[in-house]
Amino acid sequence: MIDVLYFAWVRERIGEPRERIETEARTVAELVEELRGRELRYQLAFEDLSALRCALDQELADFDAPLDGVREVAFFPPMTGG
Amino acid sequence: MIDVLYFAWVRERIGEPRERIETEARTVAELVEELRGRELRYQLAFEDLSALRCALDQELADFDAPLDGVREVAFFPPMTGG
Amino acid sequence: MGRVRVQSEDFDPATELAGFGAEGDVGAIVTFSGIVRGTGGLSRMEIEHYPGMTQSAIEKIVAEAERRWALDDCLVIHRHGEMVPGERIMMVATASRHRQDAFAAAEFLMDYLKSRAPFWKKEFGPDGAAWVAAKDSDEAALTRWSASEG
Amino acid sequence: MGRVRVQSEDFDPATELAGFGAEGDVGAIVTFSGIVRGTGGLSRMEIEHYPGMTQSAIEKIVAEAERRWALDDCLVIHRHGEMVPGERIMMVATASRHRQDAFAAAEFLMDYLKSRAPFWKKEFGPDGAAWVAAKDSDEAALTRWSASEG
Repeated sequence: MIDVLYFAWVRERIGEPRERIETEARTVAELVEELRGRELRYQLAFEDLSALRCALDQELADFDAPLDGVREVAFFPPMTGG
Repeated sequence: MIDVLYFAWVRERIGEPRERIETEARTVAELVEELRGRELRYQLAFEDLSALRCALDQELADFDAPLDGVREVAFFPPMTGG
Repeated sequence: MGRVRVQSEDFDPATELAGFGAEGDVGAIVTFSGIVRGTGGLSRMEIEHYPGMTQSAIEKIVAEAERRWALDDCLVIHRHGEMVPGERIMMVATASRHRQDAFAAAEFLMDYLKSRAPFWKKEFGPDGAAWVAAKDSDEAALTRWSASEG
Repeated sequence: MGRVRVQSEDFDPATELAGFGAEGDVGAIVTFSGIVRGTGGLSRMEIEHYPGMTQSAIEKIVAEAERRWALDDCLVIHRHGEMVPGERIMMVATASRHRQDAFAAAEFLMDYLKSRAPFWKKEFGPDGAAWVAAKDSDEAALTRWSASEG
């Protein structure tokens, strides 16, 4: 079980800010692939990976990063702070 | 007649902040040469021109600048504001 | 050493900066304030953030600035939630012996806060709401810090 | 448009910055404050200036900054006379739509104030009094503005 968090327009497309997911995915990319296969809203949210960023346990990570031991995955668009 | 002003250690070496001088000098460099010939304190103040700056009528100028129509010449070390 | 605060409430820079840098032999203090602009009839802005990550992400950016430059003090305050044009979004302050370090560290912090701290801005204007897109120029601004600087 | 003040009295940055940049569509405000350092047991500092020239020299520097960058507001306050460690010597503030312009203009103003505004610092410490020598690095800092910048 893993917590998956969504922010900004990713959150809006998915329709909720977080969910718990049972997955066998070994990397972030595999998790994305799995989510895309679920419903249209996931397809829309994960349409263009180059427009997305992710964090594993609150640390920025790449999409090929392994999910071993990770408790929280977050997906969001490029940040616009400051 | 021209007003000559001195600042910082130039002022301290000359011993006064300003004086009026009757001169035929055509450039700042000629004025410096004339002053150097006057007394030891001028020699000491104008020993090393590379350590000095000058302004003509409140505008930074070069030592070869002409004195035509200039009313106020100022001599000082490199500035240390900020 | 640097202090980081993430909050929804407004803040008063003068209050926050009272005593700032007073403990070192500080010669230079630089501050940056980000303000909500009213461009294009913007009526308000909402800033979303990632509560579990924001504080620690900014603290890491501050630690990196402190590693690169001789800072005597450092402060970052960043708001989230709803704001209207003219309101203060955030503030960065750096204190150092020398002006170059204070300036460089403040610019470094701003460049990284723009693109590496988990905030997302949504603007509400006459044409509705839209998420602010990240600018290529903000991403490009980071490259100058990856070379020999600091 | 930029305001310039040369004075011996101390000033309060918060008071000076009230309403600063409020008239433009300002997104970024940068401030720089210069503070007297106590290095080497410095007990006090005296800043001499050239009264007839100081104001106009700084105004020219400000005008040049306004020519180079899109500034909505600009403020320079510089003190002369006697100060002790910890006291504020001067402040620069710039307001712009974009952070890069506000930062660049503030750094430009500081670099020029250091070497082109007619101020001279004298330090009083345990070994007596000495005029502060201009640093080669301050003169060198100007060269970065003479190329294509701005």
